[in-house]
Amino acid sequence: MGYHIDRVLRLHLRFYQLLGLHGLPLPGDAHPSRKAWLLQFWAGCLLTGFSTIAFVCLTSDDDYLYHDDAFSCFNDGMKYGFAEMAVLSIYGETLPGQRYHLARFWQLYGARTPPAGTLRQQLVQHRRYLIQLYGLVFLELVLLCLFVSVQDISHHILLFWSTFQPFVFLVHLRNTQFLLHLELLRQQLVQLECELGLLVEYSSFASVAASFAGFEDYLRRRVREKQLMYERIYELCISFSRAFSYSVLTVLLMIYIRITVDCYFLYYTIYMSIDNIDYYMLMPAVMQIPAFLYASQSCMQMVPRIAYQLHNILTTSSALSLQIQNFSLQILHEPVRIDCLGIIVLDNHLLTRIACAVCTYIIFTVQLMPKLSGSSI
Amino acid sequence: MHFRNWWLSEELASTINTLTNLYQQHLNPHDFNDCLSFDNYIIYKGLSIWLEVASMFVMRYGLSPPISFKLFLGLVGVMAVQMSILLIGMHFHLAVLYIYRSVWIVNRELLTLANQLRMWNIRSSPRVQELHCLYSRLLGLSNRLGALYDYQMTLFMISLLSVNILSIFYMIVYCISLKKILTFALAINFIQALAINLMDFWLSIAVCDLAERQGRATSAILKLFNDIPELEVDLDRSINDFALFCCHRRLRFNHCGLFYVHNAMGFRMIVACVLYLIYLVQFDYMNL
Amino acid sequence: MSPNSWVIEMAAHKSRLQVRRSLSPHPHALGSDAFVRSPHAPVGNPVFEDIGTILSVLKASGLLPIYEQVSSFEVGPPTRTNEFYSFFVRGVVHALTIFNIYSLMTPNGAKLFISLRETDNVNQWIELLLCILTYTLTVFVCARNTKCIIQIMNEILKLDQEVLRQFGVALSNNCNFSIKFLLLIAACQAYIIFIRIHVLDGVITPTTYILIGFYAIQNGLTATYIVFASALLRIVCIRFQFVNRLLNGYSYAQLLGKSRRQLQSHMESFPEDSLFIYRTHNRLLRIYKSINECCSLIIVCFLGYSFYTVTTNWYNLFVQITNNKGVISSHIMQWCLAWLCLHTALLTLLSRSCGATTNEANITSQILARVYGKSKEFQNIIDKFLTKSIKQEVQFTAYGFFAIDNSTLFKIFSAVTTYLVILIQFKQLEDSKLEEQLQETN
Amino acid sequence: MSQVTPMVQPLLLQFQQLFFLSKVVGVLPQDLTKFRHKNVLEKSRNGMIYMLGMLALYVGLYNLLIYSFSEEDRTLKATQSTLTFVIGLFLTYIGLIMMATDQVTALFNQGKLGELYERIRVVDERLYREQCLVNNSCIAKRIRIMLVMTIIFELFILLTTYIELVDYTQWLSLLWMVSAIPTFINTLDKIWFAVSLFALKERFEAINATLEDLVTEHEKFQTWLTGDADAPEPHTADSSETQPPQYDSNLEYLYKELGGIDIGSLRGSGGKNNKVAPIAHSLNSFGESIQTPRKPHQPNPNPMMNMAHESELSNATKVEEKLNNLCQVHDEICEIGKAMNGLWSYPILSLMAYGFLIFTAQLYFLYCATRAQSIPSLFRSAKNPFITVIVLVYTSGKCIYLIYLSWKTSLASKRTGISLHKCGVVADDNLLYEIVNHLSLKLLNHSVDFSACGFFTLDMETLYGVSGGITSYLIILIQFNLAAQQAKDAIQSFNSFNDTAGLVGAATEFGNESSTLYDLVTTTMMTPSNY
Repeated sequence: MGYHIDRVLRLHLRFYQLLGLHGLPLPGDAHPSRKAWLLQFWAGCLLTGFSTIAFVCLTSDDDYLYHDDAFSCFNDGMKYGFAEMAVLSIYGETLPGQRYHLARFWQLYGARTPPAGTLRQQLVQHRRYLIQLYGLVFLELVLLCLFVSVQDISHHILLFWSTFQPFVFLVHLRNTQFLLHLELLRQQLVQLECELGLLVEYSSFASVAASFAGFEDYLRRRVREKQLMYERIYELCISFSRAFSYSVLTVLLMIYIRITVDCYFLYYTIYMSIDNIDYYMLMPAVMQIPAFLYASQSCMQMVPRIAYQLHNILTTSSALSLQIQNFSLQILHEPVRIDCLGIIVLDNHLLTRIACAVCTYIIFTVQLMPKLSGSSI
Repeated sequence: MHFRNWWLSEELASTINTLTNLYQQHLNPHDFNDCLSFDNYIIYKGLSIWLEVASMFVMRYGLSPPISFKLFLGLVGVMAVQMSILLIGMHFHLAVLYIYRSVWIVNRELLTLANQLRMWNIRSSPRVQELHCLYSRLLGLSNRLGALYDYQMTLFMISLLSVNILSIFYMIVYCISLKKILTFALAINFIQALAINLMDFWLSIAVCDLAERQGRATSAILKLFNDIPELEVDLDRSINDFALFCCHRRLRFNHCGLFYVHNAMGFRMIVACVLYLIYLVQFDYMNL
Repeated sequence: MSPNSWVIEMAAHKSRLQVRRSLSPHPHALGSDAFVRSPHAPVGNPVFEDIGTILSVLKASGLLPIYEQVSSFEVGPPTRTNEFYSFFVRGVVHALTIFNIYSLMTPNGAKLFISLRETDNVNQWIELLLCILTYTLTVFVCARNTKCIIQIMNEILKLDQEVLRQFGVALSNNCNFSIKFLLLIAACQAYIIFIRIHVLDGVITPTTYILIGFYAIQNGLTATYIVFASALLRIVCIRFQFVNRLLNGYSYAQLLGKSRRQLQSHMESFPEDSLFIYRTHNRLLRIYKSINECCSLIIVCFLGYSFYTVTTNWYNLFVQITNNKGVISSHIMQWCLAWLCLHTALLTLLSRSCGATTNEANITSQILARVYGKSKEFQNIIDKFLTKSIKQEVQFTAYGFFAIDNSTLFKIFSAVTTYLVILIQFKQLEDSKLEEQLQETN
Repeated sequence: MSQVTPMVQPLLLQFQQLFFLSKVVGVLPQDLTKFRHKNVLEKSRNGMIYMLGMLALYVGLYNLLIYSFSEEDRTLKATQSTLTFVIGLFLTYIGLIMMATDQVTALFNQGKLGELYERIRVVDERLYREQCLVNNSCIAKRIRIMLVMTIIFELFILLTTYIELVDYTQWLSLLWMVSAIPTFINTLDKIWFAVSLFALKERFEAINATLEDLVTEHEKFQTWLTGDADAPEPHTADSSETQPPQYDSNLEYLYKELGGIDIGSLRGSGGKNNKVAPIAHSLNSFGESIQTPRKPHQPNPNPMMNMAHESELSNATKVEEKLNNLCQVHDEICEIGKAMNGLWSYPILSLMAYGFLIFTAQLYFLYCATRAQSIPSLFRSAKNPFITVIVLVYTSGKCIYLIYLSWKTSLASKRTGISLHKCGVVADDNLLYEIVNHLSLKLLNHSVDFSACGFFTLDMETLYGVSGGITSYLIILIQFNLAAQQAKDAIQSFNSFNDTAGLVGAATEFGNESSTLYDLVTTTMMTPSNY
């Protein structure tokens, strides 16, 4: 793996390796193959651990689930089930079959970019990701501490949260991992756009003041380089969506299901007047989806901007305009489009849909509640 | 909303300035006289603003008991806030209308160019290049505008819709459930307020839709260049560039990525409103 | 396109025609004209002869202008007497509408309502009002679009003229479905009137007769207008098909078997044909757009109206089937079924014709992509069109609200289910309220 | 590798067992002996008669089955809420309808099917002439796997249901075996479709692979040409080195001139992304690419020209023919895909409707069974959750596999344009650029999208709408059921309040569901033009 990444990324990738989320040896590791095998093994262990937890929770008649009425029990079960699905897909993707694409992603990325020099530069470069990651984790921890301190722990709550919280942490960290990759992708796109902008300036400048023999040819070659860059960025996007295809879907599903179910419990606790404030724990989950969607949308928004810059280049020779047409056709052929398995495009429009769906589900549950509690098995 | 407005004010100023000097540079030579829909929409917009204000007055005086001083102060405050909101909306729409008009002028230029090429067979003209860069600058402006106003406009639309739903709902509750007899003045108040709200909402959609249709017309007009025999090579090339550009960037108004604003969107919004209204009525119906 | 650019385009287009005539003196022009004149002069309008019945109906009802036929390829504006006639008819229509609304307010209008439940009455009120609104709007829009429609006809005729001159092909448009639909509409309306009058009990005042009759006429005329619109669309669709067939002659499949010589001789006529094809395509698109602009408001109203009618009729059927009294009145069943078949047929016709036309318009670029451009100029000719038709799919939109094509039926029926469920809930609400009142009385 | 033999062997060679099987159960009417000898599908009257006989037989048996099991339903009608009964009545015949649709369409298309495979064979020959080989061998494997899985599923469902839930005391219960026939035949028909679709996908991938090979070969050629192995990878190497030195003085001059402008532009764009590192990057890369004169001076500024004979991509005229042919073949494959979609459109539509309804109904009956309500006898498999799961997996697997496959195929067909552009970019040559532009314009207009009668496209985005629809209908059914139950046990206003509220919720979901359908349709309209 002949690529090099800067220190910040290295640190965080180590972190993900520790959680078994990043199944690749970092560059510069001693004997990478053994490292890879170790990582797989570790991922397998974690997977089995989580699965056993989920299985126990789903089967045992101790009240991991809320057993007072059938519907709430069903909801809790659904939460666990989807969490298990998410974990399965996550660790399934660290196994060799999917790992190829991830490796390709990092290879392409590392080959693309010279790492920024100083640590501060790196921090500035990745600040979006860092802010999101640490903000979310910090919020989660604070809420957890608040919860533990304020809430008087009953048996059910203890069991439930002690088993369910690891899933939540894992899934949210996976989500931040998506954020990391998307952020890198976005950086590439932004850089491409800026360079195109420079080319635009040159061309305009040359058209007014100083043009010289062969400037057109030089510009054309520049455009060609940009074309290659775009091609590689597209490859990045493809490999990202292949590497994380299933887990994107399942992670989003799990968070979504959790939000709906917890909203139901929120209403339920108010309705049954139980003093239980665990629905404050919902906050980070609510923050997660918009963060991810916003990142992906900011990636997808860059493409038309690039086309815009591209067409702003003043063309005087036919060769250059031919190149530019070629580039725009290429952009038409290779739209950077982030969707989970092609099922749905991940942009803010999805956000409105999700909100509307959650409202609907809440309405159902609110109306079903008295009946089901009346006629529980 | 105001905060964001203030926050981005200098960006806004720069945008407006670019728009104006764009006009001074390129568009002033052309006459705007026969751009009818532009004038109509300007008139509608101003009318709707005044009507809003008037209807607010009428509502307040129609509903409220004889005015005390505090109440009056409160009224004035509310009115001021609403006025400012409306004015922000109006700014956005005026800007959109200006963009629309310049795009319209670009289209007209293209049309005349096409006809010239067809009638007196001139085989080359530099106009297309200029129009192309003009169009691209317009697009850039429209994007900046959208980025400037997105939150305000989203809030604006949402508030309008919710006001409509709630007002109808309360009206129905008032006159059916509470078995109150509906006085004529009240009905008039309510209906005019509702109508004016709807009109304002629909204007805010129709303006964007107008601009968008104009943008689509550009690429449709570019098709007219197809059937002109033996064009100059570079003219042909620039036309192709223009066409590719049009199919990459289209003139669309997207409010913070949540939704594009055009007629279909407005239609869907209104359908959703009707649905929610019906549910509200049902809840109310069975609570009796 | 915005109307003003449209005007410019029209002017340009006319001048272009003259230019073409002056530039290219057609040796066979006279002969072709003679050939054109001779068969068609007695028959009359070659294009619109097979939708003549619809045209006559609409003309008689003042929805269409009674245009003069200048030549066999041009129609002129109506004469003054005919204009006056149309004005008069419209005035009568509006008067009748006002009279109807007035008489609906009066108690003997209330006899029209069959069911007792208030939800149903509300439904029928909304239905009646929608029908009246639709028809009035149709009349208004038609009165406004007189010139536009004549322009469309002229465009189509000019197109035929050119096709005839270039290829000697007189395009036939098989719009025979229009007559069938006319018959269907008339039959359904008559049947509905009959059932209505049969169901009504007590003494029937002439105002009631006028009410019912005018109601039926409104429905029938609106439906007829929809059929007319779809017939126009069919005509345009056939033109598109002609263009596509012309283009298809140059695609790979035809060229596979041939030798290079034949290929040369085959392809050499491509450039001017391509010019003609592009121009025709542009003009067809323009016609299509203008038809869309003319009809879209009416179509929106009609869609809303028929959607509501279909919903209420399904709802009535549902009520009739599931009411506990066990008595199912056959009249209402027949009535609902008549409505359902009428409106479903119309919706299907509209969506199918729109879908077919849109499909034909969009498939042209795909066919062109199949043309094998051997040499450089052919490639340029092809590229010119393809570049400008990327992502430029045209749609027949209902006033920009939604696109009308084959999937519209699907959407409409999903929406029908939605509102059906809502109506059923209202019914259940009322039943529960009745039960409560009964319990309270006991 | 079957195509290495000069004569391309037809695709149908792989279809042997599938054809025999489907011939026996009467899915396809084509002639058996002709197929065995010449590997062609030809229409035959005997096959048609046989197939009609089979169809009639199935219909008769199925009706007999329904009749023999219907006395339980009479009791059901007495006891049960009308809703369940109506649903059962409505869904009883849908399997039969589906089977009939398949067989009748197969009858009508028996001629066209042969032509289809003939066209595919022609395409194979043309591909072979372009030296891109298609490997048919894995298709036979696929067919076997699918057959085995189908039979396993069917037998499992059938036997478990029979043993568990049917009282096999009286001989009439043997008729239960008939209930498996429609799904089995339908699955066979769909296997034909799926495998042919897969074959098309392979053709597309073969085209892409040839284009990619061109690219890689050319890249190797370039690296060999530029000759320095220490360059990390070819692109940056040649881009930085093919830049002739005589520009550099002017460039530095230009760069100095533009420095102010650049800084200004950066500040100006600071509002958008205020001084992020990428801009610094761009400056760096630009700067270092500016200061290239220290690099060894290349004898030839543009390596493409003189070493043309090495790589295939580097002389345009030779490669133009190949690219043209590939594009034509691509178009032909797209046409075949459309034709195939046309042949199978009604069966697919019926399959989708069937899957949707059965999925919902099965879940609903499962709910009823858990609430100890009696359910229609034909859906007795819903009494056992495990069998239900198997049934659901089987039914949804069919639908989803078809959708997934068609999605993959359209992706592969879009992929071609991408690899074409790679070719164009790697060998930058004006002539080639013109060709590539022309062809990619054509490729943009080759659309292969599979739709079910134009109602909805077979796309992954359909899954979103369908799943939303299933959940909403399910919830509505359950709520109606609850309402009916509570209407049965004596009611007071509180319950009616609740169930009406539930119905309101149901209606909400309905509205959203229709709106999701709305969005679905709009998105499917937008998908060709998403950007």
